[in-house]
Amino acid sequence: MELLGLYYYWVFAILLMIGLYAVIVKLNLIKKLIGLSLFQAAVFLLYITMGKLEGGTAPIVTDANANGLFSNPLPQVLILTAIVVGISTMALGLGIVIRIKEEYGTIEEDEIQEIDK
Amino acid sequence: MTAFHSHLPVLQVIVPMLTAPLVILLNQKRLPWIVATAASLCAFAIAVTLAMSVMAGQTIQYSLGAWPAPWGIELAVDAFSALMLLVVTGASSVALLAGAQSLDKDIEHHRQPLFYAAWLLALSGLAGILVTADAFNIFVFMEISSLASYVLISGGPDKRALPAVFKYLVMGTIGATFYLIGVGLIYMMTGTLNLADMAFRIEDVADQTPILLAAGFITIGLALKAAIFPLHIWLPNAYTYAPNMVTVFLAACATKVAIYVLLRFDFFVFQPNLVGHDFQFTFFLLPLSLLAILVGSSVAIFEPKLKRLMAWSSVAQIGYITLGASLLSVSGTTASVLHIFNHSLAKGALFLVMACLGMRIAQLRIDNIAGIAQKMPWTMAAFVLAGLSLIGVPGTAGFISKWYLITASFESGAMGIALVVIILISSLMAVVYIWRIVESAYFRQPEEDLVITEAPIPLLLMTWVVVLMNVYFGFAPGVPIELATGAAELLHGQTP
Amino acid sequence: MYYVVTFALIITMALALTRAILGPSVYDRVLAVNMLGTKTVLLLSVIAFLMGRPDFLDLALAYALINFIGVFAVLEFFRNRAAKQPEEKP
Amino acid sequence: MLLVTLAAAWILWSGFFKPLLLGLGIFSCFLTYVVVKRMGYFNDQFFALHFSFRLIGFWLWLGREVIRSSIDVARIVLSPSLPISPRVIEIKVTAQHPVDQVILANSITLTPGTLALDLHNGVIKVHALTEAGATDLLSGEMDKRVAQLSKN
Amino acid sequence: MTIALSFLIPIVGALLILAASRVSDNLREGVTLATAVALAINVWSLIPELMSGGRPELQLFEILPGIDFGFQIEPLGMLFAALASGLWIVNSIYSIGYMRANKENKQTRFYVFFALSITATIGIAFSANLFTLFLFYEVLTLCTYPLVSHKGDAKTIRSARIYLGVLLTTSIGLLLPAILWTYFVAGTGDFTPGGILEGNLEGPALGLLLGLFVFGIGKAAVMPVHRWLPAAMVAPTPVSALLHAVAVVKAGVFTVIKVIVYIFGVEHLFAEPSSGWLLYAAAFTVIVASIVALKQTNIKRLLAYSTVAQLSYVVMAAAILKPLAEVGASMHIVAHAFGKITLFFAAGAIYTAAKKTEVWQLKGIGRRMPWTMAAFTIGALSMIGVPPTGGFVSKWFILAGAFESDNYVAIATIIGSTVLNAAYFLPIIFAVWFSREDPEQKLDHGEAPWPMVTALSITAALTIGLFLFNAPLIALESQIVGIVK
Amino acid sequence: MTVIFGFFLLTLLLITAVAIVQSQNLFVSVMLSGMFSLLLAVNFFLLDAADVALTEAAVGAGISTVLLLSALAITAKHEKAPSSSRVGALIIVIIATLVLIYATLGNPQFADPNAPVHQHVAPWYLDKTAEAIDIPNVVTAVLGSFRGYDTLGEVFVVFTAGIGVLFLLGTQPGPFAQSNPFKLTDPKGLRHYLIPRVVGRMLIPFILLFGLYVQFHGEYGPGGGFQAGALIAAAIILFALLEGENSALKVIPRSVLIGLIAGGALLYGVVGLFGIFLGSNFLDYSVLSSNPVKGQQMGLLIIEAGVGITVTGVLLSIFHAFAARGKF
Amino acid sequence: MELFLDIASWILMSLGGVFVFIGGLGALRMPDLYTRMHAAGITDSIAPILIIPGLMLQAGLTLASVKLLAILVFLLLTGPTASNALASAALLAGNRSEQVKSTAVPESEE
Repeated sequence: MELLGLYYYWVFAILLMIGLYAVIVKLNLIKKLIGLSLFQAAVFLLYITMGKLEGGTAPIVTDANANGLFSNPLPQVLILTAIVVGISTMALGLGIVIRIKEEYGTIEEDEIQEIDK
Repeated sequence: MTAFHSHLPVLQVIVPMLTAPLVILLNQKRLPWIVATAASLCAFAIAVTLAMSVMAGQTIQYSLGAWPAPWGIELAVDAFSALMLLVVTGASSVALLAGAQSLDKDIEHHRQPLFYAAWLLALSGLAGILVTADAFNIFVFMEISSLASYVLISGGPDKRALPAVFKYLVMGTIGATFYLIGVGLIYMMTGTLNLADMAFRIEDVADQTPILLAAGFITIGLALKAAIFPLHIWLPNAYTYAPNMVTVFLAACATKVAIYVLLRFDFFVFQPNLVGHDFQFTFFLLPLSLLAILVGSSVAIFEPKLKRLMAWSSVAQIGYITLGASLLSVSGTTASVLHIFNHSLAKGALFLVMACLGMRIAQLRIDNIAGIAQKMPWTMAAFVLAGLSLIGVPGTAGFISKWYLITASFESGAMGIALVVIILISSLMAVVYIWRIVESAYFRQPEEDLVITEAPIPLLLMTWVVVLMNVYFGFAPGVPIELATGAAELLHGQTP
Repeated sequence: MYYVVTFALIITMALALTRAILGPSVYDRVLAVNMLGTKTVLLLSVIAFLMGRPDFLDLALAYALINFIGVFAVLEFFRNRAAKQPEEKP
Repeated sequence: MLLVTLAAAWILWSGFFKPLLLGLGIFSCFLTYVVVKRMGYFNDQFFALHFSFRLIGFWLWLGREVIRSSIDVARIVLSPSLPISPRVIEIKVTAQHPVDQVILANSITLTPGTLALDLHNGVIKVHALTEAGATDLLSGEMDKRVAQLSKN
Repeated sequence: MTIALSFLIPIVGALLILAASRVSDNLREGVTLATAVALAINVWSLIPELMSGGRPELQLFEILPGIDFGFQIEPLGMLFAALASGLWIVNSIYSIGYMRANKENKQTRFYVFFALSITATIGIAFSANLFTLFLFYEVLTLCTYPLVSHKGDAKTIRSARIYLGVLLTTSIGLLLPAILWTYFVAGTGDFTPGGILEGNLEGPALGLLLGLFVFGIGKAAVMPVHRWLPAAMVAPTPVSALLHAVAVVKAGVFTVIKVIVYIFGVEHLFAEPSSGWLLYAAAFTVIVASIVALKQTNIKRLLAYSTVAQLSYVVMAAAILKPLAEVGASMHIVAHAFGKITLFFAAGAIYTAAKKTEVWQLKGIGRRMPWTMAAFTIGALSMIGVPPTGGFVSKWFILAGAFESDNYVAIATIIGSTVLNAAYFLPIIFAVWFSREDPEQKLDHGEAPWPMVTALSITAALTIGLFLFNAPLIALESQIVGIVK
Repeated sequence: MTVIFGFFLLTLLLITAVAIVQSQNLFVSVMLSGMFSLLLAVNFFLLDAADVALTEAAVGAGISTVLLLSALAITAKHEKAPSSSRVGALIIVIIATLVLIYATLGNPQFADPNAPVHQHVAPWYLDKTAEAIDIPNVVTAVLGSFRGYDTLGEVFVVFTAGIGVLFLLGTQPGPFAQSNPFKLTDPKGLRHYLIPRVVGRMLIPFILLFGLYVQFHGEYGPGGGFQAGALIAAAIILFALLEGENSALKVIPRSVLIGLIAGGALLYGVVGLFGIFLGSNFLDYSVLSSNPVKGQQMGLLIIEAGVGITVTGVLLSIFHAFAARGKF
Repeated sequence: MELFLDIASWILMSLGGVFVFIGGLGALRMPDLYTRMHAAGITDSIAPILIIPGLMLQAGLTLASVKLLAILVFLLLTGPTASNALASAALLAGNRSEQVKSTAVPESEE
């Protein structure tokens, strides 16, 4: 159980680094953005994991589950916001990528640098 | 304190914020600008009022939704944030007042409502970071300001603005996400998001690996946002290709706000609680600051593009700010905070001059401005004065902070002498790169006859206002010094 | 008992994922994604019962709707691409 | 008609009968109605809901078909040799109304072993996994039943 | 009030010059002269108060705790200010002639920056503390750059860059740290009689600080930071006069003296062995610069190296650290100012009238330009230190100081340099008056334009006057000595 | 037991992530990231985060796939062969991963009730929600009221992204739209496809209604303004796919969209300001009604509506802006 | 009665699970796109038909049942539609992409 719990955090770590790797290494701008969203997803996982409570359930109090054990609502709230931030960033990033394509005719970073020289 | 006064912290943020949706609904030619400027000035007035209250000895707190502190979000304005608010709102107001024509040139008319809305959002985002006392709320407003900044920068006339802003976006997002991870880890260990509460509760769990990790993440993330060497690579291009007025605004405050958060976290939350935390300052931040200063200045010396030159100079100047902080003394931090203020003045003025030049010259390169001082005497005179301030010549604001920085270096013992030497060397480098421009503008013959005139009056006027502020604060730096000292004492946990 | 279904679903999801990764054509991947989406809807329904919160079926409903839209977006995308490369008709 | 369906859907989803929520429900239904009207739902003949008891009968029949062919396909999948003989056939649709045509096509797809590839001008192109499935379909049983649906 | 006026007059003058240039050149130059005269009267009017022991001051504001922006007049500063403001009149007269005769362009810029340079000089002279002094020191550097680079061609700009580079580098790299150090150890930078470092800084550190100051004050041109001075020779002659006689180098040595007297404190420094190197450095500079001067053929370069030598003379005098020597040092500022300005005026006159710049071209020119060359002779004699010139008086005092302290190095240097001075000036004088003109050259020039001749005559007269009527000056300088004691 | 499911799902998640990064075909990456989002959402659901799961599904699998695809349609489908300098980055990343994994050993035990997270502020929220706001969904209560300021910020983040994309791509068609032959020949979406069209049309009203349902039941179950906005926008995007860009714009014109964007954000802000005008603090809803609890509920309802309106407007605007650049 | 319903629902759900698995397996084993779609079709049609009623039996006559029914209807409506959309897209690109080339779709098609 304990190890399984840790596994969540490990997945966070690995995902984070996979995302970061994609952002650093990939030259394609859209791929970078996808990597970025993986990167952010890792953080979502971190927060939600820490909010889980043994035996708890989703923090929506109805008559059926009034035993009083609920997972922590706060990280969930934070992550709702973070998801929205993520998609906003992605949308803006894509907008920029489209403009880059229009101006440069490519979305590969090295080719863009070549053109800018 | 009247009832209205008590709402000022939140009004500081929401006045520009709620004006933004209104702005995009406006279609008349000048109206978006007028409304945006009015909102910005209003924010500035609020910032001044807040600063006065803070100087009168109050720390202003405000609970949003009337929920008490660690549960609800709390706003708090102290000396540090008051000073930063002045910088941010001031920079925005100046740039807007000065920038109508310059922005007309860069941004098509039908896109202007959106642009000014983004401007106001950037402003409110930065202000939001400064007033809040909640770690997660900082993230939210950081993102508002960042996204808005991306929009603003992407309005640049050169197509190279786009890759630049993309790079900024990627790095900025990584920075913000790192910060978010750090906050999450701290929350995991302390169960709170309120900064003051956090500083208090972190003591029990200090030195456990997650907290150390959190410190690392937060520091790196914010360093990315603040363009601290060697994480500065997004900055030069972003500043270079942004519309001139945007550069004025952002150069004066965007990275500084990230530094603000960094200092807050490091001194407030980590420093008192983490063993060996001060080592990290000495072993990482200090050498990096020095490198930033030297590398930034050296690159600036050889850079032919004016705005890029200024941007590299900013990298160096950020080095000064972090250098002050890394000395870990009250006087060092004072110097650091003070330099935030003074560098904003100097760099703001310089970028305003760039905007003036940009109104008349297509490509801002050193060779292109040969002999321009004859045609634009006022502009170049402003440049000279602002440049002196950047160098740190006595009688200008830039001197004051360098003075404090050097004093602080001396205090730090034997190493201090070496620091002073480096500071002075880099000042000399600043002389060189400023001088190259002055020389070209004043003492070289234009290649062909320049048919240009002086910059538009409002722009020039605001440029001179800022330049004169440089001089004014060079002779009467009482207010910023008081606030900066207050901030430093606060950060070091000494109640003034 | 829910566990059996859940496991069956998860394993099928893994199979779908394998198909998505193997390809070979993009259409195979779309197929896999679509399959995975359907399985997710079912999985969510089952888990809702498993966790004793049947009121969370809203989620499954939302998924069903969204998954559908996603596939249409893909179709539109292909149709476009096909149109973008005008072929010479024999 | 649509409004009634929507209202029913709302109440069944919501399950709350507080006045506020009911009010919001009515508001939502009308909002949806307005948007849908703007989308031109009532301008052409595509959108037609007709219920009949035959539909239920059809569904039951269809369900049986689905189960039967599912087992067939499952057997194929599980057999080591994969005894498939895929082919493409075309069926002419008897029903005229587009909705009915679509129902037929979807029913074909829904039945494992057959897959409607294309519906154009009343002709459905079908991909069948096995010979048996193809002949089954060509017998026209399904087509007949669908055609009967709209015959009132 | 008078102090404030000392700044307002030249600044307003600069603006008026700018305005007047739109109207006519004559008006512009009229304004220049009027400003110069007004300033001189204003500055001189302070002398009586000073002589009676008053120390007028003007505190403007406090920038940082312990750092003020303010002025205080004491005898040494007064001497310098009076000198500069007085010579500005003469120099203006000369400039008018020079600029017109040589048809220089950008004359307005020239006059404006000249006025600003004077402002800065007055600021240096009157400053009450190191901070204010540094401020005006830098302003002076920057204001003179446009003057030095007046011609604007590539070569000039290169030389001007050296000028600026050396001065700024030394001031920011060495002087500023020295000032900061001072503030840091003493908590203040106010010029205080008897110095402020006593009890605050002892031992080798004191010598180090002295080094930072002396080399940081690049304007004093102690070797090896003298490079800017020959480089600045590309400037028009009135500017050279300004550099060498009126403002820049004088500001350098003035600052050195002032720092030694009012920051270190003569006695504190005298008691500290580690500061002895200064004397040797200065002596070295005197000798070496004189030898270099000996080899120069260009008149202005020769004069430039002569200046380097003479400046170190002053520094050395100050470094003797005896009251009489301090009087001699300040006296030598004046004497050298008069003498050197005369020499430069003469050189400029020769250039204007005959377009000659080299020493060997001067054979027999005394017959065509008797006034000019007479003045030149007087100036040269003053450099050597021959009576009846001002140079003799100052050397006398310095020598007296040296004997007082039994400083044989200083004595030897003075004697040696006198010989060297004679060695490079006397042949010129001889050639000018007694050689025959080169017959191959077609010569038809006479004297330079009258404003130039007038100006150089005045300064020559002053050089002699300094020998004859030096009592008031010595009285003024004794005030410094009084403070020293 | 759910943890074991979690284990499998997380493993799938990791495999998907690696596949996303490895794939050279951008389209495949996009499809896989859609799957990734679904898997992630299921994981969230297993971790009791129903609201988050709904949002992740609506955003990750729905909206972001659509956006990525429309961007792909304009830009490129394949990425170029990767650069050579990958090994260094890989090593760094692996080291960093190991460091992170090592650091997790100090984390509080998974789902431990004694962990600090569950001790300090969380119980207060659970108690206080029942007492002061009296709605079942604590997440909504925290989101809308206790940390309503964050949510205001979130709305403005969306708002910023919306105006950002509009600013970048404008309302005028870009250069590619003209050069794109497809745009001119067939602006009508999936008209020729009878089956999708008929089924789609049948579903759209229900999707819309479901969106509104999610909107207004945010206080009772998972959901709220953001999810609702995403769903409603998805419904209209579906319509646009089926009937073509222009038909969708006829239904909700651009001017209306701008109005929605601004109006929703303003609505939120104005509710907050009412707190000030009525003598309390910003975003204090309890003063909206004589009964503080009723006031809170009213405030939540209105701000959720504001969120929903803005999100719908922004997402649609972004979609249209992308689509106008090249036919999607 | 309880027990009977339980057993019925367990049976339905288990069967559903089995079919789901078989479908997944088929999707992996089948040789080309179209045949794979048949296999996937199992999971799209028979699996919901079995599993969701199984759940409905568990839920009894509650709102949850209604929602389940709605889900079922949606799935049955959208599943084939999506398959069809995919198939026609593949068909559109059919004779261009080597990978999609089916054993059964003739070359001349389109």
